[in-house]
Formats: sequence, C-alpha cells, structure tokens
Amino acid sequence: MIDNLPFLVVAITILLGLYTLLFRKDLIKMIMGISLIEAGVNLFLIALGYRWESIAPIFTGAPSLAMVMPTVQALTLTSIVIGVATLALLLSMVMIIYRHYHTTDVREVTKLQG
Amino acid sequence: MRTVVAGITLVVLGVSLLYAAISIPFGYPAMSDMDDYFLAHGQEQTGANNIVTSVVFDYRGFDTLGEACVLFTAVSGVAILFRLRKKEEDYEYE
Amino acid sequence: MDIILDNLPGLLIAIPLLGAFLTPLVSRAGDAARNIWVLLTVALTSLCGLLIASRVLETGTIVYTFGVQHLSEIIPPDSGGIPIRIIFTIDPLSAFMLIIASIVSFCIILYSLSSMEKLSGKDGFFTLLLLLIAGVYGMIATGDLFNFFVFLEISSLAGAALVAYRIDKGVAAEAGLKYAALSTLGGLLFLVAIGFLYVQYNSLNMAVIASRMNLTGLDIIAFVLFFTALAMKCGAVPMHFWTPDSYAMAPSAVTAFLVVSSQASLYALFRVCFTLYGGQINPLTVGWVMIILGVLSMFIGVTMAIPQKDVKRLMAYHAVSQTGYMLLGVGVGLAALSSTCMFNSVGMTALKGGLFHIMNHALYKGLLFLTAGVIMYRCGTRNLNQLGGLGHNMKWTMVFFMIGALAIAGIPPFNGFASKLLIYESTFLFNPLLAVIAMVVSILTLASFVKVFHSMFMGPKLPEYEDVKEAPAPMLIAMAILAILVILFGIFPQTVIDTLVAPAATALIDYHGYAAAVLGAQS
Amino acid sequence: MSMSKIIRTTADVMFMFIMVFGFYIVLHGHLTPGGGFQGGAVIATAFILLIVAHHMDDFLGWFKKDSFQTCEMSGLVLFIGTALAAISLGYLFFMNFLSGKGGLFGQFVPFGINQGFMSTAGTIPIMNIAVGIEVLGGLTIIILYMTSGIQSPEEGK
Repeated sequence: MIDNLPFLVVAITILLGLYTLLFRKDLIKMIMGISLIEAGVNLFLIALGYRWESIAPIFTGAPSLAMVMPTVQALTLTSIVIGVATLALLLSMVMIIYRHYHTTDVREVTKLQG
Repeated sequence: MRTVVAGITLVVLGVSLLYAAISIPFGYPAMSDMDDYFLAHGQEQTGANNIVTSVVFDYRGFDTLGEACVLFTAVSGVAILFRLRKKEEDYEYE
Repeated sequence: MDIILDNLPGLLIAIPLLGAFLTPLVSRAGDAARNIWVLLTVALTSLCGLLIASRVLETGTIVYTFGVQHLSEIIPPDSGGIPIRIIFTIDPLSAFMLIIASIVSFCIILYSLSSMEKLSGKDGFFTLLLLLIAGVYGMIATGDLFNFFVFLEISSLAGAALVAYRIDKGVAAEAGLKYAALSTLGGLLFLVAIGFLYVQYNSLNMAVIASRMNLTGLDIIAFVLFFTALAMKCGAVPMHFWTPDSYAMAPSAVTAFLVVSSQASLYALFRVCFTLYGGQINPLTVGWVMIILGVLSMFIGVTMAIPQKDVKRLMAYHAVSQTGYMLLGVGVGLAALSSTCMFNSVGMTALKGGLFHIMNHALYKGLLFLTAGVIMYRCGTRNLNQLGGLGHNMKWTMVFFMIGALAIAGIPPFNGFASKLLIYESTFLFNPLLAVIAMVVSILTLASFVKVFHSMFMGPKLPEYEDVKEAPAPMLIAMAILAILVILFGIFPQTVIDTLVAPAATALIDYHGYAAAVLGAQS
Repeated sequence: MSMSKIIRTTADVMFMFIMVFGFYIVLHGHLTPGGGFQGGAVIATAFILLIVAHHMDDFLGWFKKDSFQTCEMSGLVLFIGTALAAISLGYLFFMNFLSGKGGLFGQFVPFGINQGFMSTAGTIPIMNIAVGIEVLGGLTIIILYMTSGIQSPEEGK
C-alpha cells in the first residue's frame, strides 16, 4: 500500500483543487483551484510511467540502461503548457471583469443569470 | 442546493480517485511494449539521445504542433482582450 | 497531384494553422489583404474536408499516420503489431462530421468578413476563428485520444477568447470565463481518464485500446469520466449553464461555429461509447443514460427558452433542447443494440435520425444565429421588446429567419422534419412516452419561434428603425448557402440519408471494422 | 514601477547569463534534458526580469512589442515549415527527413550510451529552435499585455 503513495498524493491534490473550485466564492481562488487540479493531473501522468530502479530516458552518459517510460513525460510536457495557456487566459479575463465590475466575488459577478 | 450537488461530485470523484490510487500498482506498469519500442529504436530512427525529445518532436510531433497552437491561441486571446477599443462598441446589457 | 491527395488529412489541419499563424503578418498590409487571405485559407480547408469526405465515402476508412514515409506504413515492421505514432482514422462518421464543419466554417468566415467591419481587433479575431476551425477539424479527424485532448483544448481556448471578444462592460468576459473554466475542467477529467487507459493498455490509439480492452473497474471509472467530460462540453443538461451565456455573448458568427464545436464533442461522446468501449459496456444502461440526458435537455431547454427576451439567449436554449434530440436518437439506437431483433427494426432508424439531426441542426441553427447577427449588426440591440416591424426593410433576413424557424420546429418541407420524423418513428416503437415528449417539445419550439418572428419582423414600422437597410452582400450570401442546404436536405432527405447518413451509422456500430482498418485485420 | 538601483544593475547583468543558459537548453534539447519549451521559458524569464526591474516605458524603449510578435510568428512558421517540408519531399506530414542522412543534423547514432554529438537527430534541433523562439515571444507578450493591463485601469488603454 505504501508503494502507491504518489497516487494518494495525486488524489489529495485533485480533491483539494476541486474543493477550492467548487466551494470558494472568489474568482482568483477558483482559478487557483484549477491550477491545483492541473498540478495533480500532471503528477498523476508522470507517476503512471515510473518503473522501479529506472533512470530518465536520456542516453548521454547514462549510468544504467533500465529507463522510465518516455511517452508519459511527453504528455505531461504538453499538459503543463496547456495549463500555462489556460491560466493566462483565465487570469486576463478576471482582470477585465475586475476592471468593469470592481469585484471578483462570484455572487456579484453574475449579471448573466446562469 | 448548489453546495449539495458540489459535495456529491466531490465525494464521488474522491472515491473513484482513491480506488484508482489503490488499484494501480506504482512502479510496475501492466504493459509497456510501446515505450520499450521507443527506448530500443529511438536512437536509430530519430538520432536523438534524449528519447523524451524524440517522442515529443518526432514520434508524436503532431501533438507538439497542437501544443504550440495552444500557446499561440492564449497569446492572441490575451491580445484581443487587452486591445484598445473604441468607445461605442459596448452593447448595453440590461 | 496525388501527393496532395494522399496527404489530405495532414493538409486539413496544416492549412488553417498556417493561415492562422500568418494572419497577423498579412493584416499589417491592410484589411482587404487579410480578408482575402482568411477567405482563401478557409475555402482551401473546406475543399480539403469535402475531398476527404468524398474519398472516404468511396473507398472506406482512410488511415493517415504522421511522420512515416509512405501511406501504408501504419505499423512499423518490428514493433509487434502496435502503431506507435499519431494516426488520423477518418471513417464515414468522421467524414459526415467533416462535411458539416466544412460547410458551416466557410459560411461563418464569409459572414464575419462584413459583420466585423466596424469593430476593432479584427486580426486577433480572425486568427482565433481560424484556430477554432482547425481545432474542430482536429477533434473530428483524429484517432488518437491525447491528440483529441490537445485539439479539444485549442477549440476551448479559442472559443472562450472569442466569446469574450466583445467584452461588453465585462459581461462577455464573464461568459468567456465560465466557458473557459468549464472546458478546462472537462479537459482535465478527460486527461485523467486517458491516464487510466494508458496505464493498463499502454497505448493512446483508440483502435488499439478498443482491441485490447477487457472491462475492469478502472475502465468503468474512465468511462464515467469520459462521459461527464464530453457531456459537459456538448451542452447537455446537467452542465448546460455555460451554453446560454456564451452563445448569447459571442459574436453571432462565432456562436454558429460554437454549435459545431459542441457537436464535435457530441461526436467524440458517440465515438467513446460505440468504438472505444465497443462490445464492453452494457448498451442498455448507457443507452438509457443518454436517453434520460436527451429528454432532460429537450424539456429544460424549451421551457427555459420561452420566457427569454434576448434573441440569442432564446436560440441558445433551443440549441440545448435540439442537442437533446440527438442524444435521444442515438441513445435509443444504443439501447436497441442490446437485442438484435429490436435493433433491426428500431435501432438503425434511431441512429440515422440522431446523426441526420446533427447535420440539420448545424445548418438551421447556424442560419438562425446568423439572422440574429444581422439584426444585431443593423439595429444594435438583441432585446425583443425593443425590436419590431423589421420585415418591411429586411426582406431577405425575414425569409431566412422563416426558413430557419420552420426547420427547427420540424415543419415538413424543411430538413428538421426529416430527421425528427426518423427519431419519432423509432422512439415510438422503442418507448411511446419518449416520442410524445419529443413531439410536445417540438410544438413548444414552434410556439416560441412564432413569438420571436412576430415580435421581430411583424407589426408597424418603428420610428427608430425607419431607415434600417438590408444586410450587406457577404452576409446574405453566407445565409443563402445555409438556407439552400436546409431546403435541399428537406426536399430530398432519402438521397442524403442513403449517401451520407447510412454509412455513418453503420460505421458507428462497426467497431471491429474501425480496429481492423488501423491494426490491419488481426485485431 | 521600477525597482531600486541595485536590483536594476543586477538584473541587467543577470539578463545576459539567463539568455545564454536558455539558449543552451534549447540547442541541446536532443542530448540533455530540456528542449524548445523549457529553454524558451528560461529565456522568457530573462525578459520578464527586465520588465519587473525597470519601468515599462524603458523596457518598451529597448524592445518593441512587435518584435516579440514577429519572433513568435517566425518560430511558428519555421516549425510548421519543417513539418510541411516533409510533404514537399514526398513523405508524409511531420516526417524526420534529415536524421541518419549525413546532412545538416544527420549523423547516425547507434543504440547505447554515448557522450552525445551535436549534429544528430535530423529535424528535431530545428524544431527545438523554432519552438524556443515561439515560446520566448509568446510568454513575453502575455506578460507585457498583463502588466500594461494592470497599470491602466481606465477604459480602453
């Protein structure tokens, strides 16, 4: 059971992020929740590809030939950059909303009835 | 009402993630034939020592093209959000 | 010449992306140059899409592998029979969706060339529109799960930025934020589900996972995550609160294409249910879940639409209710899969009805949103109470609105009726109550559109709209194309069903054929 | 919004070292850990260090916003250009047509641990450089827009 610690950390991070997203009322905190979930998902993807006693799949001066699975790291790279892009867009939208509504509290920001 | 629904989704997702955390063996992947192929043939076919870079740019290069587009979308999105706008463009939403 | 014909799937994505990358550079040379550049890019891409669709309908599924020397090298010889690269698998169902995307994308670019004249930030707008189109093409054509996630993110981000384009004192930005946050959440759930499948089957290709799949507890969780992520993105009821806001706040050309991008997520939902989890999941339970979602979407969409006073919000709620029809049609088809006798009589017509409704909905909903855009462009307001008597000046727009409204309500000569009839027939045999609900919702749709038609076009000529002119030429041409297709599909539904919809429906069910096309018949 | 004299001078000095380190990561992407995205991000931090340390107008005096935009566009066009070049040579999209051909980056690399040769891995270094330039331009423009968005709360600026 203790071997699965990384997946436990992933589950806790994703739940924390989801809790902040669903229960917090401030827009900036909700975006923090989204970035927490993103971090959790990235850690989950990386942890999927690990093999015991293996090193990073780089052959330049590698100490041993037992290597970790490379595809997952390519997926995580893409997922991280997607996370950066989404965060940049979300934060600039919150800045625009703050400029016009002068508040980032979700309850006041709902001029559009959902 | 909203907090009840949010609570249920949180609990359901939590249980499924914990079940997954317990059932996936960490460090012992069930199948790894695609990755072993990359490790074995990465150097001859792509010539790169860093197999992750060869996967990112050669075997799954199309993902990285999509990747660069996501970043370009974010840049153009931020650009049009902070653009200089003429006064009368806003529509009075009452 | 055959180099281009062989590389069509690759060019299908490369051309709009190249066009989007160079638009800021071309727009430094002036508006006319950018308009020509954007129109040329979209025309070329739609041509590619239609060419691929016609080749697929002739010669069956096209499999295009990225990064190999010849078209036939799908599986490297020494890799033990597994494809290792990204593969585009375009089967008749993807070809069916490609046709929709090509037609609607050409029309909205033609429309927005003239509707964006008076606004600022046009080069950013067209770059994002081209990226949104490329994202939707990628979502439809790809056969690789992670590649689908990347294109899902491109279309979500481009769509969210376009929804927030007008900013409108922060209201559009709020709608864009809601859309972006929800799409990101959906994408992350999708990614977790990909992780679950990857750790068990060590592949990202749908065909390989489908052929290796034996249902474990983890796969059921992955299926639930796939289902919620894609249901969230396609505007079905439980997660539909972003649809009315973003459809109402976005420029109307963008809304017409957001409908198509939601349908691409719906296509992905069907792909996951029918092909990825082909013989594994119990079709009855998943079919009934889809039916319940469909009925809920239909009913809530229409009942929320009637009290609306903003034209585009009203149409957005109708979009939610029409998505319910598609879910109902395909849900009944899936549920009927459980017993072959029921499937032969009911399932096939239900599937055909559901898929045909996707195309019809994209056409007439696009037409309706474009007409609402003309009114917004000319009268500057979307509020039904302030509009009136526009029929006197805007003849063509009134005709197009009538065509769209009658098509959405399912009146015989138009295409809405053809697909709704198929859905009524099959759901009535499957479960009469569903068919009754579907008909009631259709009548309510007609009622609300008659109200909109009356309040916008009929009545005396209002003083402030005395001199309102008809829409400019490109907008009329764009709407004319959609209107002609709506009428054409309405008058000759049987030919369209036999050539386009039937192969798509058979391709949807035949998951062995899908896996055989990629893995070379040893799956 | 500019910092004290000490920070400004150290920022000017550090700017050069971060740039060199960033380009090292981009260029050696196929040998050592790193690549286009990571290297581009490091170089972007060099520019953001300058934005934070100096006043916005000084920064815009040295580097124009359009130069970052052309930077980004040229990176993207180079990236999709190398991918499209594979089609023009008769292969399929995204084919690595340079590796193992002895040309520009074409030295053949046998399986096994070696100390890493620069001119290997076909089109991968070219794509690395392209993505590095693109990420460099992209991230800096995002930060430029967001800082200009903070400074001017009034409408339209």
